[in-house]
Amino acid sequence: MLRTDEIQINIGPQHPSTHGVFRMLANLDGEVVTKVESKVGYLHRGMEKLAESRTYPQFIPYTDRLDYLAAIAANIGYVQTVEKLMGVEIPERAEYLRVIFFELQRIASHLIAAGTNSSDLGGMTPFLYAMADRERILDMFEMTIGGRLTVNLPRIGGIIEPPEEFWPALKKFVDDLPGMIDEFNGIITGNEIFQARTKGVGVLSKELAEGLSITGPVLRASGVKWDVRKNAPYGIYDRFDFEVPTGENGDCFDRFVVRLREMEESGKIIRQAMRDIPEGPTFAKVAKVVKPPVGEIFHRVEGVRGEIAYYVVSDGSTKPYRLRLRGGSFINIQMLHHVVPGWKFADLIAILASLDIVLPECDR
Amino acid sequence: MENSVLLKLVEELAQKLDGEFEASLGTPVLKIKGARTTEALQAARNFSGTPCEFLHDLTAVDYPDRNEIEVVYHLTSLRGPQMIRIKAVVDRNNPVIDTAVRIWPGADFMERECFDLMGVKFNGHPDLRRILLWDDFEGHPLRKDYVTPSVEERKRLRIMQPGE
Amino acid sequence: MGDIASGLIFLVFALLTVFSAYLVVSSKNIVHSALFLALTFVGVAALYVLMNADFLAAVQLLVYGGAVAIMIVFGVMLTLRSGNAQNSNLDSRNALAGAIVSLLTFATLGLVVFTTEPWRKTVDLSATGTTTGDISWLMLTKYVVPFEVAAVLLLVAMVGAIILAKGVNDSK
Amino acid sequence: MPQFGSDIFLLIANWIRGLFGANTYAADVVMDIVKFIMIYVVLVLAVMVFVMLERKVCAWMQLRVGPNRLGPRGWGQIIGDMIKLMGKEDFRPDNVDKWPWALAPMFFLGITIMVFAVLPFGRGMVPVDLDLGIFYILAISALSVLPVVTAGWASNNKYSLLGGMRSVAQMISYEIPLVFSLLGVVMITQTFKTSAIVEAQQHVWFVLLQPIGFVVYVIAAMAEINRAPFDLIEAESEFGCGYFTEYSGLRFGLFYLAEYANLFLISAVAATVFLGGWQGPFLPGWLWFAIKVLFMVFLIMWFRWTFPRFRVDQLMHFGWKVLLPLSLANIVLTGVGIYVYQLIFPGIGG
Repeated sequence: MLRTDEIQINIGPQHPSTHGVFRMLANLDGEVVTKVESKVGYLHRGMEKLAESRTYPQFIPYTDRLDYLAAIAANIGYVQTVEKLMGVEIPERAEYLRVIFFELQRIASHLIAAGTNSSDLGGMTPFLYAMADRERILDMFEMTIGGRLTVNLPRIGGIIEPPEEFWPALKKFVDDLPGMIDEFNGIITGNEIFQARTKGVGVLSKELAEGLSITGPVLRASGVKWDVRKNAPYGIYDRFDFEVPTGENGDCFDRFVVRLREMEESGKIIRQAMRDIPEGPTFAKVAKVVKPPVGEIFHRVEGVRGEIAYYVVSDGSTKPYRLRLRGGSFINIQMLHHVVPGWKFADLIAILASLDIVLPECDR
Repeated sequence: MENSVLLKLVEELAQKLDGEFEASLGTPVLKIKGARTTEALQAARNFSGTPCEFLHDLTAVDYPDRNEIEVVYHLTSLRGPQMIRIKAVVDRNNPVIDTAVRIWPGADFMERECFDLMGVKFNGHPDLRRILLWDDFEGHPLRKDYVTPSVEERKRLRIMQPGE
Repeated sequence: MGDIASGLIFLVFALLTVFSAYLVVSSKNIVHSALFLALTFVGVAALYVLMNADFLAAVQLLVYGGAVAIMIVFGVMLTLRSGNAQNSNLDSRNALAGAIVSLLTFATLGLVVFTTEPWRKTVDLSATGTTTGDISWLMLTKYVVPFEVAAVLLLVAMVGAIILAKGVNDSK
Repeated sequence: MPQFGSDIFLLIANWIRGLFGANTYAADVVMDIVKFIMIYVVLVLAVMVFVMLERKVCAWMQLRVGPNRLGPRGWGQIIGDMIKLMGKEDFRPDNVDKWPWALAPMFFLGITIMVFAVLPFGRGMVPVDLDLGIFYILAISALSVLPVVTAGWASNNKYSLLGGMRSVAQMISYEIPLVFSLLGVVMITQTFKTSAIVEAQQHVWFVLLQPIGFVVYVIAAMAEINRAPFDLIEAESEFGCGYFTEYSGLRFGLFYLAEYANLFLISAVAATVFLGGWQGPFLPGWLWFAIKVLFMVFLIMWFRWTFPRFRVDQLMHFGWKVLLPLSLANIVLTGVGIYVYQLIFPGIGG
């Protein structure tokens, strides 16, 4: 066997396929990755520290900036945490609206995930398709609150009521959604090259996924049927009928397919929510100054990239004593160290793409 | 109800490890000495009937008035909705605790973050370095007595020192 | 006028070939040597064209320019330790011996060429009217045995190369 | 008889030759220069159109509008792109190997341009009608690996080096099926001469006689010029820009030009060898040629904007285990076919 030298190559922090300022230090033996070390923290803003000097409502906009592709997921997670700590019940309509917006955001984010997954593998066109489809969701957000990316919809005690024209747009979108997913299945999922690039690549076993505390679609792709919405419901998720899609092999292809199927399920949830949504107010009566009692709360929601959990320690003042954010990306990244060695350099990109991390959420 | 079983299990565990037990908003909370962490985690992982085998979150809270740092473990399960919170109390001046990496490889990053921001040292961690902040950062920002540098100071910090 | 022009072109390519051949041995950077070697091959191909050996020229480009030179360049580039490319060509202390060997080789070749009668042998077989046709005709009739022997030899060499690269133990 | 309109370029050529009267040598020299300039002009114009076409085709595939600001329907963008490339700073990083780095793009383009000399652009419009036409194309394009690997190495950048390494593996591997795929046509026509191959397709295009050869050729040629889905050499999601990561300004422009010139080249060879070259009814030959080239260019762009990228080992497997056996089988089939044909129609062919 010919002996060869390894080269160490820096991928990022500015690199087309790291989706932000993520840096990997990969050792390559020819094309084979022998070791990879991920370096995060380029986008660390000290959110947890910032929270300690902000009042509870003031922190809501910060959660937008946590995961810029799924702002509402982090928003809703946060306001639900504070509400649970304060013991506030919000009106039915607000709960339904939260579910609708949460699932819309999930679809929007998974569209980006699917698109960038494809573009990282060299297929640019599906990415643009995804963007065009996502545009419709962003338009709906814009109708409601004016923002598109960092939307900041929910408040402690309720959510903004969307305008009249939101509902026909939503209905049309949900009706078109299966068509969009079919289109995706046609252009990417069914593509021979895409399958060759992703099937059997970067297999994350069930045991390893559990040991690594991985959550979200990545966990489900490894065959664990676990979804907080289903198994430990929060809000009104126990009222909806939906499937938890899981993969079998835990490879990149499964991770991709699980996301596509989650979009379908989200569409189902939205349809049910649209059917059942009652009329009424969307805000509960909450004191102007939010002052939760002394105590601690750990609340998790099924975020887009993994479970988003907030651990809030309150000392009875208007500001949290300690606020801990647990995002999916930061913990899911650890998978790279365990899975990537032995795969080709191009597979590293494929695995990273299938992991679908968002750096602000990772670095916080 | 499953939750009552869990509460009882945690209460028993608390007695075994001379820890305190309480239920905060329905979540069983176990407060123990830092030295007994590994035992507690292993026991919680192997609760019969309601094992909490999934390390959901690992963080720390600083209590300067008590001169304590609490390392907080949130354990959940992928089989059911159970969740427990284990708080390991360590001395604030010398926060040392055993690592959980041997039980959950996924504790790696969370412990590094905890070390980085709170200054808790994890015994036996394979690679305990700063993760979010840069290597020669001084102090641990999430501690309550950390003084945020002034804008001028931060500007100075931003300039790369020669040899970096 | 045409003779002058072709003479000039010959001169240009001959000089290019000789000069780049000189640089192959004199360059301090071994990668540059390898690149000049590629240039030498191309120059030789151009000389073949001027001798109306167009098929040979194309083969020279395809085999030497397109394959051999690249293998050499590639091998040199990749086996080179980074950082010392500027001074990587070993300064041989055996320049004299090298010169003698080269001269002897040159003399031998010259002897062979000039003692073969007639030394400018032209094939007048012209079964097809083109050089390619002639060569293929000769290869598949008169020289079919050497042709096949060469093919077998290349096959053996290829198998050997694969075994060398893969390692004997691995293949078992 | 040459008709006005269909053979306008031949008329011009004859007119130029006529200016020199009996002095055929001077006429030859002048005509060679004119041909060279014409190749260059056609090439640059074609590349400009292709660049624009690529942007338009990709926009069309991706439900976008594409460039639409400069000039009518955005076609002024052609000029804008060029001015932008020329106006950029020619930035040379420290620690590059200066001469190889600087010369690589020029050689890359030069090699590509050389190949155009043997392409029949229309009836009687072969700049140099070599006996060895096809073989010459293959021989010269074999050289184009060298500038790529030189550029990759001389840039002194790991991304570039990895790109260069891949280029060698890829281009050499796919050259073999590329050569063999053209061999079927050569066997049928019994000549390497491009003009003769076009003449032979007067009644039936070789794409019908050599469907396997055509498919293998298109795939191998796309790999040979590093177009997606075989653009591993410059896989931007992996290596930034591969071997030309460190180039900017006009040097980058040369690579860019060469890349599209290569696209033109493989489309032109495909049109010549498989699609009947300039043969076609009603329209002048050079126009037919242009249409066929554009069709091939469009086809290849279509592939680029719909397929993801291969992985390096899959690429190798595909080349060696699928394309090579296919092209070899094609040669055997062609041989058998010719033999059977001669049994049925004795006396035809040689």
